Amino acid sequence: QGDGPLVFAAASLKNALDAANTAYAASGGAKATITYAASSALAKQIEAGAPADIFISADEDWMDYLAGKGLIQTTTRHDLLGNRLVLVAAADAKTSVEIKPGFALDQALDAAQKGGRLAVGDPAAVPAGKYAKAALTKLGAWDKVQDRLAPAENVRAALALVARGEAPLGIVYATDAAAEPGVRIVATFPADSHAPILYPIALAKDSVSAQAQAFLEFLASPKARPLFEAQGFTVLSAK
Amino acid sequence: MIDLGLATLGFGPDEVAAIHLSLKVAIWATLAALPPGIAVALALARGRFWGRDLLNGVIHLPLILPPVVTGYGLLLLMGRQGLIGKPLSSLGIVFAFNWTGAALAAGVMGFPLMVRAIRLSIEAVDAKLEQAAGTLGAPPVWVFATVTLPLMLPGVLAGSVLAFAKALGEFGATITFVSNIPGRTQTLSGAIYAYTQSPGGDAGALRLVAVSVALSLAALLLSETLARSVSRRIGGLS
Amino acid sequence: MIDLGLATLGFGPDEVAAIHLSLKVAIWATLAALPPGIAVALALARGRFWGRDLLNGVIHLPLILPPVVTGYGLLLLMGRQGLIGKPLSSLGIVFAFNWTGAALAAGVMGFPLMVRAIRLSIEAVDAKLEQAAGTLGAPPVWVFATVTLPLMLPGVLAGSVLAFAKALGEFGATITFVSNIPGRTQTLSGAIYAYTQSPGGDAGALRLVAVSVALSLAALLLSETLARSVSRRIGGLS
Amino acid sequence: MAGSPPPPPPSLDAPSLDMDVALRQGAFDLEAAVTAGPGLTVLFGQSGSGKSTLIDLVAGLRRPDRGRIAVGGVPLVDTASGLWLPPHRRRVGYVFQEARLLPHLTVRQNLLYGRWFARRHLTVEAPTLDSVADLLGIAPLLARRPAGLSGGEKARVALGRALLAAPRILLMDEPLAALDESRKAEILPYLERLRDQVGLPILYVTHAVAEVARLATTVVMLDQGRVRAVGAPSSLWSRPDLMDLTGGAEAGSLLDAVVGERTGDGLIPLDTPAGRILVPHLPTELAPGSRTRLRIPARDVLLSDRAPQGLSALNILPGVVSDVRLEEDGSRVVRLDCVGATVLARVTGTSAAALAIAPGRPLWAIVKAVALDPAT
Amino acid sequence: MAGSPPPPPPSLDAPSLDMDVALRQGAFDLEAAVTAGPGLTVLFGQSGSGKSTLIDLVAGLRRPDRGRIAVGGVPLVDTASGLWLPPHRRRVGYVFQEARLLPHLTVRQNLLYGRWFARRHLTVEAPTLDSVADLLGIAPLLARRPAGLSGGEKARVALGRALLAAPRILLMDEPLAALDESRKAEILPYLERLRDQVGLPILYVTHAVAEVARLATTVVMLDQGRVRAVGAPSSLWSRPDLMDLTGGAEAGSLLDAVVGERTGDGLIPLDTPAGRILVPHLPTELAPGSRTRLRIPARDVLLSDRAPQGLSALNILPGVVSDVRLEEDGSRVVRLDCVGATVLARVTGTSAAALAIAPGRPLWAIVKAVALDPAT
Ligand SMILES: Nc1ncnc2c1ncn2[C@@H]1O[C@H](COP(=O)(O)OP(=O)(O)OP(=O)(O)O)[C@@H](O)[C@H]1O
Ligand SMILES: Nc1ncnc2c1ncn2[C@@H]1O[C@H](COP(=O)(O)OP(=O)(O)OP(=O)(O)O)[C@@H](O)[C@H]1O
Ligand code: MOO
Ligand SMILES: [Mg+2]
Ligand SMILES: [Mg+2]
Repeated sequence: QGDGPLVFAAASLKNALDAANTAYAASGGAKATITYAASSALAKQIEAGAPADIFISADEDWMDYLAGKGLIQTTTRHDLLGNRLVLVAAADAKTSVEIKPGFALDQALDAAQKGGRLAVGDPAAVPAGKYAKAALTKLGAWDKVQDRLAPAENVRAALALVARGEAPLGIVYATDAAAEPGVRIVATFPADSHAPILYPIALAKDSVSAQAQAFLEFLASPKARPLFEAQGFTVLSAK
Repeated sequence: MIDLGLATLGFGPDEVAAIHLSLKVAIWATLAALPPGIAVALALARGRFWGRDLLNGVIHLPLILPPVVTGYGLLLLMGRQGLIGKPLSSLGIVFAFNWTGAALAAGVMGFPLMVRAIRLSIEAVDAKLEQAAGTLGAPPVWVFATVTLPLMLPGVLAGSVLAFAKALGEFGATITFVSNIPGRTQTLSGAIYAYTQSPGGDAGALRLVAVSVALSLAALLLSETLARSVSRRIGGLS
Repeated sequence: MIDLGLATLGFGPDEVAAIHLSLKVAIWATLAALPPGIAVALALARGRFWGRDLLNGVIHLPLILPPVVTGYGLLLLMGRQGLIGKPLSSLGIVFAFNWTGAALAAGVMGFPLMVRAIRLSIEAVDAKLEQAAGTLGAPPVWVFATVTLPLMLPGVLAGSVLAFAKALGEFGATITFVSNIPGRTQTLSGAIYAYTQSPGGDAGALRLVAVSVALSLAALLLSETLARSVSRRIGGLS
Repeated sequence: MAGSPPPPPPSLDAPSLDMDVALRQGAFDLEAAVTAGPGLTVLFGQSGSGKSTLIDLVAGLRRPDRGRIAVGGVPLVDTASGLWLPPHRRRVGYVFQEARLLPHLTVRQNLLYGRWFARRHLTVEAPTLDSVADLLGIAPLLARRPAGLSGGEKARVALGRALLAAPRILLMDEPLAALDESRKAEILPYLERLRDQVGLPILYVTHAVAEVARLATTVVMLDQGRVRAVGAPSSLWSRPDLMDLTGGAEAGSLLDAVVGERTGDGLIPLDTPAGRILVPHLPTELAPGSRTRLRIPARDVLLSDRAPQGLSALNILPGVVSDVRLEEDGSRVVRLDCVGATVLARVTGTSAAALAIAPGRPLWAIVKAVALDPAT
Repeated sequence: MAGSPPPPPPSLDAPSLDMDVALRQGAFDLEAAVTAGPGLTVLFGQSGSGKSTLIDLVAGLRRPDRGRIAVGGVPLVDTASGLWLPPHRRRVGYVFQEARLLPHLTVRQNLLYGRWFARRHLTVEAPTLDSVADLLGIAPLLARRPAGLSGGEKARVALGRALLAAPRILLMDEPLAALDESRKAEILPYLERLRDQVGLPILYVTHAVAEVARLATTVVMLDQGRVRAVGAPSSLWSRPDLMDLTGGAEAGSLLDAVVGERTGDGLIPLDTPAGRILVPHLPTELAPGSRTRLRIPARDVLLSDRAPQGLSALNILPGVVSDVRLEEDGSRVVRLDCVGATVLARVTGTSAAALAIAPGRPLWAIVKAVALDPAT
């Protein structure tokens, strides 16, 4: 794949990064090779010596994990993108919920479907699930729904549960909700209800590609910004 | 379900639940897959019908496809709004977010393995023996039950072990179909997966892996013992 | 690798690469697993040695464990820094983040399926025929090659098909072991997975699923045809 | 059917087997019309002549390309009308050429396998497990499994299994080939009883002329898939044109006989068309008045030009030479008409010359009494 | 070994088979010491007496619990020293009781299977594929696979396969049981030639007395896993204590004979201890001067109190009664000493009384020439 950099990126970035990569190539850069997988898998692979030049994680934890092992160039680390957490329902559902402290999410679930469940990324494993848990806890709704979760392997699976009507409501990223015609955004979580949703980026310690730094800079450049925004991301580090 | 006394071994309540659930799911998945598994194996081994190759292809799908895709497929077919799931759920049979769904997913994933093993055994049964039983007045169903089935037992055992092991290991399709609800649909594999996804979860994962391996080994040993006693009989040293 | 002319069918270059790679990986995984698969099946079916049950348990591990765990296991063992991977890589044999690693992962995942099928067939071979060949002067290795092997062909075929299909479908262990690097380690399943992870990727996933199914069906049909010609011979209608 | 003239029904009863079939398998082409009365019909012919194939057709294990088969008036298959009775509804007791025992069942279970389906057809005379096991000498094997049995033991279990299934017809493919003489001697009377008293029609394959002589009501001679001849053994074994099948060295005559009352010195007279013949013993089942058959091998008959004196042979039959045939080996097969029945004698060229044997010459046939034992 | 007295070596040559083994399988207990010279050794005994087991031991397909086996001086197994030659290095040609053909190979490939390993041992006289296929009548089957063959066809292919493997010893377990008479008549002379000209030691299981008479150099009588008797057939078949095994009805005498020059009228004289006996033909392989054996069934012998006249029988042997035994059925088996050799005759009670048969009485035994044909 040419001499472009090898990028390890969280799977949820696929659409946006593919677009950015194409633009980068069009602007004369050596096209990057981008590997999408779960942040956890990518981090462990880098630990095991994967020849990645750039790592983009879906949360801070796995970046911290590698930083702790000295496997990234900490000076290059910065938060590239931000995301929002939203509550979604099936596109044809009439549910309406207002997110505010103490809101009765359990009743909303029951109203939509008796005993219905809340689809989320697995709070024990998936970043989106962790954010959802934090937000619901902050808003005082966690206790009401923690027994009524449908923890999925990843955000996309949670989204599918909602789109297929298995779960009446779900908590996913704004970016995922925007691209799925089967769901409708019911409400957006206040930004202060959870830790900022960040996608940190950094060069790997053993990065060899001369193009890595250039690609990293391109992603943070204004040229890439609209491509990310088109997918619903908040661009945090545009210079 | 029997209490394995795991709580006293330092396993958390969710872990204990996951272990019990895994056993329940694996046993039911295996048992439930057995009758259709035998029927399909029989059809593939002996039948000469239109659509045989299609059937063969379809049952291999769970093997060919990434488990996540199979999980989506189950969601589409057997989910609350699914083609088959909808009528079934009006009958009160609900797979969604239920251990039965986990068993279904595990059964489907193990199905091609089970069918192959059984089919191989059926093909090794000497049709001349079945003919002999027929001339003695036994109608085909009886011949099947008293001759074919006992003689294909090695394959049935092997297929069951494969399906059981696969049911313990399966998680991609399960988590996609019925999610990973602790105490309800979270099997051992789901719990292990959750551990592997959080930094520092390795020790927990390893502990559960050990349980999973122990369960499978027990099943393996049991099946080997059964198979040996069967073959000793047929082999002659009466 | 032959050019399937896929680019003209509207597949992107990474997709074409994934399809080619999947075929390469699946074929190599199957071929490479065959000799050890036959050896292990033979040992399990016929051998009476210490550690037989242990061996049996170990080869079933990839089935029992969540694929991710198997992938981690491979990473630990066969990775660049791994117990076995390190000495091997100093010999120039590198699995990590290489298509060979994908083949290794696929081979390992398919191994229990292959061994079971072959073992079942070996157990169905009539030892009296091997004895007869022995009295005609054929030493054991020759008897194996000219009697046992041909007679267990159905199992070898079935095992190969299972391993091939599994290799096409495997992704959990592969992605964990060698990641999902387009053009390098990204197989069809990895590409499908990546699609399912991106909003709006369903259409792309579906397209690749179709390719995957088509490839497996072709392999299935081929194996069925071979098996039929084998059994027709033995069955008599010469 | 072409090539096989319809044989005369060998009995006055309704035929118990009536088949007219054609089947092609590989290069082998079977085209046979067989009508056999009740009693035991031997299929006789060289290896590969189609005997097992024919039996398989009756059992329903092979399908004819065309033709029909009926047993005791019940049609089993008729390709013209598309009739096909599956094997398990034909009630045949099939003793296969290879034993085909069920390997996962004990000998007892093998023997009783057909019993459940036969339960509605069991009569008081139906053989029991114990009686069959005793007859066949397999009582000590009942708890064993087939894999460890000797060849002859397997053959006996297979035989017992068929007998216990209360069949409507017995199909036996060389059932005694693996057995020793003493075992055969025990089983043969039992088969005769099945044939005569139980009236079970039996289709029986054998290469042993002794079994033909002892058992056959009718013989069907098969030759390369075609029926060469059908008839009572006594008529076929005296036909010179069939000697390639009946076996030159084995040539002999078969005489129908009626059993008489035992005489004072313990001999039993048999009334044959050729005269009264005394034999020392008979199977116990043969009561006075019953019909049996004697086989007299041509080589066991002495010819004399005078009524002999002081000889241990008791049976001396006067007759007239009707035919002399020169054999390849130089010996002569002499056909002697003894009051309507035919007795064959084989003599050397030297003897033929010394006795001036020629058609029309009156001679005495001397047969040792014991040579006539129908048990042979 | 207990229960089996060591038999005298039946020939002056070094024994070609020397075994002394014990083996227990299930309830069956084999304990046998057999020393057999070159030539053909028949294992004779009832079903289940251990014949196949014994052959398996020689082939190396079963292991004795203890004992040793040597063929032609080469030890094959010796449990005392731990010696064990695996089957493929024993160079046996084994014709199994069931054919055991390799189902995935054609008939030709089956026949040639052992050829590669035999290549170093092939002599110019070694049979070729073509010669064996012709002998056995399986040439038209060469391209077929075993599954479609008839029972007798399978048996013949199995026989051919063993013959083509250039074995050092032939082990044949009822090789002709499934064959018709004419086929047997073609194969028997071939086996004789192997025995006499090629000098191949043969261990041969059969239930057919005719095959024993024709082929056996030595007979080993097995009875429930023990050797009851060993010896030349002529001696065993005249021993009254063995009649339960040799078969009452089949009792007869076996005479050793030397072939003489064909006489003018085409008869061949055989010189036996009992006198000169004329037979019409012999297997072509038997040249003047060669040794053979005649079997005279007791029931084929007539006794006369005077030298007979005008009879077709050519062979009249004078003798003296040495023993009369009353059989269960009332007949008498008369032992006649004819110049040192023994001839058995079976006569009815009536005849015995009429001829006043008692030890010491001189009588004439009348045997039809053709009854002496060694081919029977
Ligand atoms: N594995 C076994 N377990 C128990 N008994 C056995 C086993 N194998 C053989 N036998 C017994 O040993 C005896 C001898 O068997 P073998 O096959 O040698 O008999 P055989 O003389 O060849 O008889 P046949 O003439 O019927 O073939 C039989 O009674 C048989 O049942
Ligand atoms: N499936 C087949 N394909 C081709 N030829 C076959 C098939 N089955 C049987 N035959 C041939 O048909 C002929 C008749 O076979 P069959 O078994 O009826 O013979 P048989 O008279 O029973 O002989 P035997 O006395 O040797 O058992 C044989 O020559 C055999 O080779
Ligand atoms: O088919 Mo998997 O990758 O073992 O869950
Ligand atoms: Mg046959
Ligand atoms: Mg035997």
